[in-house]
Amino acid sequence: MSDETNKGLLSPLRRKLLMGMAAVPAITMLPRNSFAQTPATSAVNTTGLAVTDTEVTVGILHSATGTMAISETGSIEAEKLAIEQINAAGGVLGRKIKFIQEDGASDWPTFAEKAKKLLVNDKVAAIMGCWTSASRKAVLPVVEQYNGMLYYPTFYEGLEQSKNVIYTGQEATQQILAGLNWIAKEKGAKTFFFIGSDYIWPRTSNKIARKHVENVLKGKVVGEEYYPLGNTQFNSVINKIKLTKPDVIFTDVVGGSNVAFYKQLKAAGIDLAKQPLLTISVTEDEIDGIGGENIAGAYACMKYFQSLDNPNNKAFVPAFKKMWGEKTVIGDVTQAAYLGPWLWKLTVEKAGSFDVDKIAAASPGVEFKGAPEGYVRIHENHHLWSKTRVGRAKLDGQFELIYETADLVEPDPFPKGYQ
Amino acid sequence: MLIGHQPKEFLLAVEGLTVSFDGFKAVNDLSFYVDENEIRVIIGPNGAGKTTVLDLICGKTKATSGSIQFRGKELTRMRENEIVKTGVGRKFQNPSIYDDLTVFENLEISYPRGRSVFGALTFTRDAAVRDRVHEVAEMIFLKDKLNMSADLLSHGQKQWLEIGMLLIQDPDLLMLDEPVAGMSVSERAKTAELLNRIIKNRSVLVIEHDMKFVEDIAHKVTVLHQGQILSEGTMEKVQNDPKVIEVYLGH
Amino acid sequence: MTDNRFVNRSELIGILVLAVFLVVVLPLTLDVFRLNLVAKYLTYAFVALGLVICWGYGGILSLGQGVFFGLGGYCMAMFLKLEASSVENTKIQSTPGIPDFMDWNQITALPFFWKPFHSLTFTIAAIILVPGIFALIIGTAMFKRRVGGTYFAIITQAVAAILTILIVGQQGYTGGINGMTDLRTLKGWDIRPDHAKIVLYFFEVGCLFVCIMIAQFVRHSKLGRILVAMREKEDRVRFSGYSVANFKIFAFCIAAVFAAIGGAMFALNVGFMSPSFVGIVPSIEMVIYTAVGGRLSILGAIYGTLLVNFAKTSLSETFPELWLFGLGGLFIAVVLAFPNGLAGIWGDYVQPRIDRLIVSRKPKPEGWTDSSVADGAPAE
Amino acid sequence: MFGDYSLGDLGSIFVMQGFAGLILFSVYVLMALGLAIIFGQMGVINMAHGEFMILGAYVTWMTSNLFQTYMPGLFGGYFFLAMILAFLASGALGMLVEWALIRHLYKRPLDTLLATWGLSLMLQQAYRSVFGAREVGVELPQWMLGSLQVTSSIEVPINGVFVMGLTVLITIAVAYVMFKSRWGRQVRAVVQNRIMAGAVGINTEKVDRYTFGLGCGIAGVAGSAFTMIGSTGPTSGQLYIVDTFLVVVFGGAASLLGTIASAFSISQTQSTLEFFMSGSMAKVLTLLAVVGILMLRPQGLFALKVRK
Repeated sequence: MSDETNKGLLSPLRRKLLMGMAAVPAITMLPRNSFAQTPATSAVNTTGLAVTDTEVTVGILHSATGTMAISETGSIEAEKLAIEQINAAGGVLGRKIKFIQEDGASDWPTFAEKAKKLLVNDKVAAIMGCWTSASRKAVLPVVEQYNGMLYYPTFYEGLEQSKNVIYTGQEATQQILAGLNWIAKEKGAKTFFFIGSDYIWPRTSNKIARKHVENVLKGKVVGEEYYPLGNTQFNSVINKIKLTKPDVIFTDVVGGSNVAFYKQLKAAGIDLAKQPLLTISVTEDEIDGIGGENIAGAYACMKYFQSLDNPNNKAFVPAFKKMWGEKTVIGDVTQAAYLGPWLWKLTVEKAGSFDVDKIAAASPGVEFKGAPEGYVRIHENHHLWSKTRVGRAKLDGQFELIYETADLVEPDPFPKGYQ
Repeated sequence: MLIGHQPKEFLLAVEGLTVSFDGFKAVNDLSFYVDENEIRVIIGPNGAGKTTVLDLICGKTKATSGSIQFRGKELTRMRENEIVKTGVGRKFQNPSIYDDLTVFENLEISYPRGRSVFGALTFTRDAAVRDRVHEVAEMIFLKDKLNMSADLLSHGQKQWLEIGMLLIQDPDLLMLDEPVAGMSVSERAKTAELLNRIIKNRSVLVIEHDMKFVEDIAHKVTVLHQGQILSEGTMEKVQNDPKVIEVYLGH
Repeated sequence: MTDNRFVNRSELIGILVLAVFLVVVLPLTLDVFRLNLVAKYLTYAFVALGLVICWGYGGILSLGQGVFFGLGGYCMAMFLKLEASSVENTKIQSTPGIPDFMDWNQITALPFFWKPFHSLTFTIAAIILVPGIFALIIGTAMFKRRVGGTYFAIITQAVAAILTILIVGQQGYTGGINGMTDLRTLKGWDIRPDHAKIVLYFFEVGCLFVCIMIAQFVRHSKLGRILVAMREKEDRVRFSGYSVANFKIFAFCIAAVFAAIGGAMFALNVGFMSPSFVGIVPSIEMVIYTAVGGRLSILGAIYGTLLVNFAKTSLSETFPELWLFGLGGLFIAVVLAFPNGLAGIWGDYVQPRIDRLIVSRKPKPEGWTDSSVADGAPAE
Repeated sequence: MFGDYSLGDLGSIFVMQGFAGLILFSVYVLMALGLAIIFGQMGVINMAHGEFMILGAYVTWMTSNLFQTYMPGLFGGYFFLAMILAFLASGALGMLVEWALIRHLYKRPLDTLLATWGLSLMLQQAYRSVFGAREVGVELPQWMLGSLQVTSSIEVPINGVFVMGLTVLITIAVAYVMFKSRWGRQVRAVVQNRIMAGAVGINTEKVDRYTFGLGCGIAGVAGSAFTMIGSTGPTSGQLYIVDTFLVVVFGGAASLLGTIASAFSISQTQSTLEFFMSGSMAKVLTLLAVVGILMLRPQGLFALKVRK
């Protein structure tokens, strides 16, 4: 899959280096004045963005209200943390980041409207935002028309690539394929049952998974079911699972439906310790609602778990909890959202400019060594190189890392053979 | 029971009419006939089924069985508005007028033209309409109140307005449910005068409790009791019927 | 008692003031972004206008106006999406020339019911006819059987729920929950740049005034009075020889068609369409616009829509948490204290004072009428 | 569809599928009972019904936390206390709402719909402010988890059995209260003739308030039961409202028996359809069938024919 690997990265020397880097966000850096030369605003901002000699404005655009607020709160928190850490470390090109937060209210047109407001009225240099595919699809034409820069955190279905978007989450193949390979090998799985919420991301993901199961793993998909968003009755599909006895249940059920699904699964006597279940939609955030006892034993395929044992993450998790409370949990998307402001900062510094065109051009190749998930790099297609990891859910709501790909997986938003 | 039998000579022929509400027969195998230009009064104790009979004729309630023929047309299978178009008009027990509209508009709405949706859209208030409204308003003593909002009328005036709304339809059969209930003595006298004027050239079916009033206007009286006819005939005959005396007048 | 078929004097003034406000004041004071927002709000005003006739006058509360808004919007969006999905634009897909979401869902040929939407004429006809006929079917089934009031409200709500699930579920044909995004051109004319937004705004305002005039005509015709009469004493109307059901069906259909025009305007002005306007929540929100403006006032509905939406935008910008409290409180306050909304407050408190002022200043009302329309219009 | 399965498999599937339908049926009945009382008996359209349910769910969640922290030994039994508390909390809120809002609107049923919708928005935001936007998970006592092994291939989830038992109990209790108790007679008297009921000495205001409170309280118990199978979040209640109203209307608004029959037919239809097609389409077809039948028979399954 990934021809280009980064073996050098894993050398002990580099590891030590990384450890040093990881401390950066957590430790307050030198006062701003110590940055001797702050480049002139006219030089770094030629397109009239909201950049002054001391400040640069970015937008945060998520749902603070409505049904999606549940999921997007974590992203807002992560982005604010990243901005605070960047400011504490001296800002971007000597300028403090100021953010304007807008509420997409779980309503796609509102997202488009607010994105337009941020770009046209507030002239923000970048937008950290969106969560669902639908909100991104609504915002995409706006950022393209007004030439903005969007950092989008969620793992998503792929089939998209834009000059104006950096996708800090995984596209579908990055998330799914390695996990399927692992479970097929580890559990000898041949038959799969797919259950998803009824919208584009689960359908596309399952389509890719099906092709992979049938063509690569030479297995069989014995069932594929979709339920409306918010559905809370899964007894029928659970009966079908019992009937077809698949080797693996593969799920991409989202939101509140998850709670009902896992509770009913458990109540129906399906023991996840014996019946392998691989989910690509449950992070630590969702387990908070599902309850660890209902999902313990399930495998999740992500790129980040809160329990990851690396120096970056060991600095990140306490910083996050310090800012947002001891009880908060950090899921995959929250971590990806945290990458947004950092990647933008690094790109601006690489380009030496806030201009969107220059950032878009400079993005490929930008590395972030302080990422809680490890090391990430932006690909030419504006997605991230990142690892795929499989974790097993524990009773306490955390995941135990079971498997990770040896190398970074190349993002492939338009996967050949999977369309 | 002779369903389909058409006694041409009658304006209204009710035969074998039955309606039951959850097993309770409010009207039970009722038959009666009304002639052209006849004034028929229906009396009976409370719960005898008087109002239900009117409801059945005008289509407000659907009959369980039986037939109602008006000029040879079967009414039980028609919708209310079609029944109105064949020439049956009905006044309700409580004055049923449109409080939010003026007296003029109340009468205008009842004017028998532009009753379809597009007819109503293209309806114009021409001289014929105006003249007819003024004519009827004069008859019901409301000529000087045409532009008044109807909710400002007194109870008696509301009753007259509703009668006026029926008159403007010019029905062949006029059904009145307690037209003088709740009226003052002077209003009652005026109403009787009004009724005597408007019953010319049409048949009238009246429900009334006021015996004095009944005696004044009735050609023929039908006494209902428990959904069935107890007695029928002239006021005199009915009043002397021992069955009637027992259940009704005797009280 | 005037016999004017469209407007009386005070209504004429009201309409002129609204026209000046929408055509002169707003375009001169707002930037294109805000003007485009107003255009979006005004698309709901079409729905509110329909609800005045259907709910305010006819007493039929539909909680499914989003269905018609959506049908109109989707018809328009289908046309625009087809134009945006030229082979040239979609060459990256495995099947070029079909909308992107179809390609994502392994559909390899344009479904038959999409094909007519290549034609703008057909699309315009469909925007009016599809919702109109749908409303006719629902209306006939319900009103002929005397289903009304709360039952009708609940059933329309269920219809909205069904259509939403259907649109979301059949994403290969409808774009699913994402809706139809990235609409670009209308007959080759780019609808996205600022100048296009301004043109579309004026076009929409023009359509709105056509609808206002139709509503005025209906209201001042005998049909308008029958609707009022029906709301009060349905049986009396029936026994005056009218088919109450037909009048209700008419009111419901006209509300549906207005809503559909609004939906089509939405697709044009906002550049996409999604199932989030079809469901129950938007449908009820549209009812509240009408209630705030005054369910009996044609112009009130438009001001109500603008006001609630301005409040929504500004409140949710500054205090997102307060917004739902505000909206909820507004519902309750309007229902409990001001059942006739802004128009009721205007009519009860403001109008009488203005009248008194005018009367005391100008003793001769005859001479006043003509000049004041010219003088009294707010100058820019 | 059936070709791949053995006959024995099929048999047990039909049993389990029937059981899945029964659980759905219980859910519908629990949701609809409170609404049937409020809508059927009082004519009030309570769009905030779902939010009253969710209040019950939150109360259950708080109770379980309380037990976990202070009385872990008694955790197994917390659920019973939680249900009582849920009933009281939702009922009390219901009575407050009746006093502040509903009683002014008895003559305008459509306006109760709008006002209670406004109320539901405010409650949702209140939950979000108090409990946070995320869903909360209610931990169940151990004895409620798992399933009963009936035969080698038929398993019955325990919490499902519990929900069904609860449904039966609540239904019997409601039927008793409405049809056998003195208070139930008063409620029915007020429904049939408010003025007369007042004249014969029934305190109609009090009856209204308690009826509304009872309906909301049952919603609270339903919410409490839902924590066993569903999720608890600020907007979870909204998901149920359309289904619930359809159940009540389909059953014939004034009839408790109708509500039960309608819940049964809707749930069995949906769960049967779900076996043959995707969940989305099953839902669409079920709702379409209900709406279609309502168009043909607007009075619902069970309705009294009376002179209006």
